Amino acid sequence: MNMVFSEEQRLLADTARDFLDAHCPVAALRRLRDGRDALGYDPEVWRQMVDLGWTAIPFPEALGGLDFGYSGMGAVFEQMGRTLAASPLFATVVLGGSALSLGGTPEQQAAHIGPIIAGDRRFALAVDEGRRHDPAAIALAARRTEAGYTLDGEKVFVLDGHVADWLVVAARTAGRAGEQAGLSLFLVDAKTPGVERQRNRVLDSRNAARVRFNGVRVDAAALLGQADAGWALLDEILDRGRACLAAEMLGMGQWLFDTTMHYLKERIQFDVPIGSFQALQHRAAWLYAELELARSTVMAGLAAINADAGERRQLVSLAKAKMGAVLERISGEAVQMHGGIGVTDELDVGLYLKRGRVARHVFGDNDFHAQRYGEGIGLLEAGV
Amino acid sequence: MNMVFSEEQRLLADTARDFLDAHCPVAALRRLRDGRDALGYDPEVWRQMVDLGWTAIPFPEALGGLDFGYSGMGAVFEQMGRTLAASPLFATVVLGGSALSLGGTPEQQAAHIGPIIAGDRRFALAVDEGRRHDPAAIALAARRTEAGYTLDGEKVFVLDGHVADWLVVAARTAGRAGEQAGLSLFLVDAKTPGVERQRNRVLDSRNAARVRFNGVRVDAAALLGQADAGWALLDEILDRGRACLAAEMLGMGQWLFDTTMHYLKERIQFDVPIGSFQALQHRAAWLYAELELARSTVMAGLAAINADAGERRQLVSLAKAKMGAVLERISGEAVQMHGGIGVTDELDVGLYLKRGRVARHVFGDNDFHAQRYGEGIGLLEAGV
Amino acid sequence: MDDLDAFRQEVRQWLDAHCPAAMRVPGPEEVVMGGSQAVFATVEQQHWFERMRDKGWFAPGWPTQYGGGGLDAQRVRVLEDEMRRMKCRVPQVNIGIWMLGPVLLEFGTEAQKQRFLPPMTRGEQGWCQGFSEPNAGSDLASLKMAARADGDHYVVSGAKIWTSGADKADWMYALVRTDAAAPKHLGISLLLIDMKSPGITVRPIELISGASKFCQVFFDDVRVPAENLVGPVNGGWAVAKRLLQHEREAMSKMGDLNLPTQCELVPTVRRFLADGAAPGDRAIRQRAVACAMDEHAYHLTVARMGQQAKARMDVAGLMAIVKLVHTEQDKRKSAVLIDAMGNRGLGWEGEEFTEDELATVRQWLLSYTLTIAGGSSEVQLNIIAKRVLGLPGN
Amino acid sequence: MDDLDAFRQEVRQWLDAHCPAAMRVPGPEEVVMGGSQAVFATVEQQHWFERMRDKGWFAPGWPTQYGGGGLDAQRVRVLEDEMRRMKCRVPQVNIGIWMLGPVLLEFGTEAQKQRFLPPMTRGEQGWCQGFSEPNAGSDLASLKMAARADGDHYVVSGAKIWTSGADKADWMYALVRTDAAAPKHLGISLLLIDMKSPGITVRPIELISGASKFCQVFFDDVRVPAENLVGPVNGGWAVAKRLLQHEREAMSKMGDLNLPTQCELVPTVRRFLADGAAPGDRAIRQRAVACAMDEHAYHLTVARMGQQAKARMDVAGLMAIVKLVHTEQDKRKSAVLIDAMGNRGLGWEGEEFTEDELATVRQWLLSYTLTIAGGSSEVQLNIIAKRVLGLPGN
Repeated sequence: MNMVFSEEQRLLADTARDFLDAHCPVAALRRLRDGRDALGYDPEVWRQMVDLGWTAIPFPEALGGLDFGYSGMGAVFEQMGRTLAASPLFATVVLGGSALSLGGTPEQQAAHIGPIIAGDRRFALAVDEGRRHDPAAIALAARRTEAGYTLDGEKVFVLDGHVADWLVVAARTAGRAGEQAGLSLFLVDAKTPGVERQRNRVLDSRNAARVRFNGVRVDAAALLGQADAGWALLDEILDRGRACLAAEMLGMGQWLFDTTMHYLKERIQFDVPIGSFQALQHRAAWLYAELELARSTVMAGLAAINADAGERRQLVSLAKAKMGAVLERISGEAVQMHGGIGVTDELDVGLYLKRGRVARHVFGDNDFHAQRYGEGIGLLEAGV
Repeated sequence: MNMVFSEEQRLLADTARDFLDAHCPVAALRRLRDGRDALGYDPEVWRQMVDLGWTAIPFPEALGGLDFGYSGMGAVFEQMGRTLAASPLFATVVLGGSALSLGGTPEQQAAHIGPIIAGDRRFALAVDEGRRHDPAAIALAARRTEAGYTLDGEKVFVLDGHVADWLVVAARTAGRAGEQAGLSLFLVDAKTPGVERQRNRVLDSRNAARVRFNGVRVDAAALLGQADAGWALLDEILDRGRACLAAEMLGMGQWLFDTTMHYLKERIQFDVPIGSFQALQHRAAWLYAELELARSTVMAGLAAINADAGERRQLVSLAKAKMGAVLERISGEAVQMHGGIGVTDELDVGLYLKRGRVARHVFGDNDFHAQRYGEGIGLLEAGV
Repeated sequence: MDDLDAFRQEVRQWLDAHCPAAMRVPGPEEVVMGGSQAVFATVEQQHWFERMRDKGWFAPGWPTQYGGGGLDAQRVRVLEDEMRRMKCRVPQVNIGIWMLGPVLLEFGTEAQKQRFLPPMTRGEQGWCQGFSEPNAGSDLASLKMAARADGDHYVVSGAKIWTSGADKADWMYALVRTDAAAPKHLGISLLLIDMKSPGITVRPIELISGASKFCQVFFDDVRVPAENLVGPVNGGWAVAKRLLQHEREAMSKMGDLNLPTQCELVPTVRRFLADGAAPGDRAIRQRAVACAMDEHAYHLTVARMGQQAKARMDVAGLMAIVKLVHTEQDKRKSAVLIDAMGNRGLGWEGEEFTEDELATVRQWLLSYTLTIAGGSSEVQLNIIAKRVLGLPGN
Repeated sequence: MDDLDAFRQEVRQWLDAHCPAAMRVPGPEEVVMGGSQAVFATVEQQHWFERMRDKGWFAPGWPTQYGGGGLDAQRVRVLEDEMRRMKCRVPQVNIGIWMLGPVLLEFGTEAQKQRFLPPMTRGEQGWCQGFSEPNAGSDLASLKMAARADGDHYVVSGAKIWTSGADKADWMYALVRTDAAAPKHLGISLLLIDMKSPGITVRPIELISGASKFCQVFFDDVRVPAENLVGPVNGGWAVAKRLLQHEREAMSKMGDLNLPTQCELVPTVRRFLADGAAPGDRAIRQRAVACAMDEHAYHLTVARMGQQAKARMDVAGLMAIVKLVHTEQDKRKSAVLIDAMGNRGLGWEGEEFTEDELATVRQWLLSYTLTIAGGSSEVQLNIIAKRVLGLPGN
């Protein structure tokens, strides 16, 4: 499992860092938030990301991509985490793009991947229906009709759901909620009658929407992958998302850590820098150790995207859980070590705390992934 | 819930402290250990404890006791914890005595409580059969015969099991392992044919035995309390034991804490007392806070022995779990803060670590009691 | 029946007759902040405020000549006990009375007492405390706000931060630097500043949890009469230390505010987890049980502290851990709640989320503030290590 | 094929021909401790020892004149890589070679090299390290063991502690105080002491986990020839620092000992929990999962360190956390195992318990030692804070 960036990936990361520092610093997110921007991202910045080739990174060359894989994608997401950059890259390229490249027919791929790479079409993945992530619990019904399928049900916390042109919808075509079998994925044009979307105002000032499907009719060609056997496909798409979220969280954790270390060296109390207090030093040293441990899991998780499913599941869950736990700890310590200023909206630390909470939740929080990992090593029985 | 010792209880504690310092210091346990003493306690010291009236503390005056209750008993056990005093007080008076005073017929009480108070008869309570504490799982069978009952099965980790004159045996007379219903308690003379006892050499150098019951016949008068309905009685006996164990652990925790604070002030490294290092100071301050929190739960647990069963269960489980967790933490920190000397057999700290591990285990460890508490507040479903 | 018992009877009867029933149960209303901008949420709140004021019981232990109740220490204790027993709400929050007043009585000139105490006991003047500065947090004595003597005035320049309620207060008692050349503890004075003085700008601080009562206050050549200086010039540090000794008392009064418990952990977790189980819920339930046990231990400890105090046992050690334990537990508890809520705990505003859900999210964010404000956890740990455990300084 | 590749081929063939199959798998046998008291558990172990010795590969990089292999650094690396790849066990443990030898080569006189190096490379002399003292733990430089000059001898008095293997060693390299008046770092010298000298008493230390390899060594006017001093008089601190730089390397060799993994967490927990469930088992399983994840992250990090080193990236930061993380994780892991075992984890000796169970209990107790020995966790944290994070001294 290679956990060191290649020369190529390092170059990608450096470029991303320079670009984001210049064009998408934390102040950009603040502007989107304070202006209650309807889109939730800056289309100008998005266009530039497309021009930099980020939308092409994970796709095979045959589909017009750069074939840089998920370690390359992770390199970019880590940098996006550093500046809390908001963009459609995650929902459109990682989620929508993976759904198509892993499950799409040649026709579906031909129709959509070009526009995705060109930055002309946005996607969203509609999975969760309940309070916490639980793909097996999907109940949204897709009933077979003569012309295709009719979708009825509701999805919550759909990232970019309100701006997406197309939705990838995980639906139940057989079995009962709680079963892995019986799921199918569908490609649904967001303008289809019966699709109702409502953006939520959430903690990280980004995009999440409730999406209702009221008798939404799609034709048979909307099916992505095999009917009733969508679980493995969904699981693989989600793992790509989870790995990229972990990479983003790594960037956030590193920023919080660096910023806090800087503050410890600069802030004077009792005539000395507070970083000279041994109690803070030991806590800082532990944060460093934990962050390095988490970094290893994130790098391994990204590298495991192309491994066999069993290994991929373990390493991705390890990365998401470990990075989530470490980010929670670092966020808390960053706030506490900054003292009073740390809890003001003026300091950026709070924005990382909030985005961190959302990123930890999406596609399974620490508890979800510890459970999944524990089942994988046979220490926990399956189920909730 | 009174959590402050009365004048009377404080006097009891002071007397106990003076007596134990003089006659039963940690060195006494060391002697029993290194001499591989067969009895596991010093009969001379035990005789003196009897003379001090400790065996009479919890019994009502009508039964010849002092009626000082369990707060009084706790005051003594806290002091015994301070010096790791080994004696039959726990198994004989707290467990055997409670079985008789709560469940015994007047005849049974008349036959046994006098000798117990006089220090002439030792008891043991035989409960556990498996790896971890689980009274509902009792499987040892007591079959009804014409003359009484026949006991078949095996008990493990029976405290004082190999020295006891009488055994209180929790057995199944109905139902299946895992059910609370169907349990009964029996008073069994340890010399009854078919009783086989084997002392184990355990971590804390005290007494624990495996006891086998091979077709052990007892008459009907051996039944303690009601047949098949022994659960509530057993539960109450166990809670008394748990509360006293928590008190003993409190004394151990306080000794470890005091000893470690003393060391922090005395031990010089880098030309200053190590207690001046802020990282250790903060950890010490947390230990203090945790120990005080645990002290409150222990005092409340002792006071709750006579409360209604629901409140008693919650407060006793809270005390055993919280004190167990705090003792684990303090033991670890005491070793670590003592550095190299802390891991030598020469220093007493290691003896507290070992006894602490056993005391945490007996009659339910932290996990058992967190589960029991969680069921009590309706956050965890019953079961394992 | 001795005098004190008779007084207790009298207090009971008076409270029973004058404290409205609605003021004897936890209520959702905001507490009345005493001062010219006091707002009453209900008529009962206003009645209770006025009756206590007219009785002189806003400051029951102060001399009657300053509008106090003129009670001796024993009687003040009886009154407080009875109010607590009957669960009467504190009629107003006023740090002027709770913190500044006792210091004025001890260090103030007669003219200062005459001028400042009566408006407090009438609940007409609200006070704020100007201690912390942007570069003087835990290290309070490093404060820099300058007060330069200019004839019979001081000219004050600088800034204060974390001033609770500065936007509503009529006056501020502030620590200022009157001698920049002296060692840091020896150049500080306590000055009373009219918040309407020209040159003062108040800016509320927005926290990560949203709007707050905390403010930043800027002083741009603000002229303050020299007669407003309390205690000796450059002797303000001793006065401030005295004043902070009353903080604990004030805190305990805040504890008697009879507010509804902010968030009941167990029923809240149960409610959030009721809608079907998701993978990992079990672990969340176990963390919630751990939090519930910790909280239980905390409440028992507070009760034990009361019992020990009653038995005249030392409670200094327990007092020293209360704030630390409470706020750190609160942070852990809030985190468990947020975990239990899943995406219901990620809302910021809007109709998607219930008020309850949004409040819990804000409460979670606020929990990060509580381990910092009012003496950070690190300061608490230092105090325990040194004053309670007697560990050597470093 | 260049020279190095040719050498690699040669090494492979030689190892293949000379390293017994039994020495290429983890074995239950104790490792051979080089020295006059070396014990071989199996004939294969002895063969492997003798063949490596005769090849000069106990110290492959040392000059052949001292019995070394005479290989350059690249070739030494190739040999080590190949041994690791083929899982050949380290043929002996010898801190004389691993730690003292390089320092003798650098600082020693020619006579010292002639005298001490060849017996090491022949595996005939075992060494122990006399650094720590009862009152000099983390603060090593405060050591007090005195070496008083007396003609062409030093007379050594004092005590060393935590001396691993002192009861089996032939020689000790010891830090001694040769100038009591100088500042503490400037009065220390490095002295080589024959353990058979009159006046030396060795007492093994019993740990909470039972018997140990650690000893306390007492020196009662022990006469040591002055020619056994390494480096300048009173210049021992610099020599010792140099020597400790080799400790990491030695530690990594210990890592290559190819011992059976001490305790596999997951199968062990599964085995202990297999016999029916008890209340609370679920919580233990979850803690075991958390430990397994932490351990997984640790192993990935060690692997990443290797990858980064290969890519010529900086690994100083990762090196600094390895010991801390590994030993602290081990302590938590052992605690979970003990919890899982219930009363099966409370045994000390005797037939009631299986060997496996007793070993796990001892291992749990030993885990407390590992966060202290070889640089306590606190020392590791200080080092990370200062050297890696660059936080200011206090």
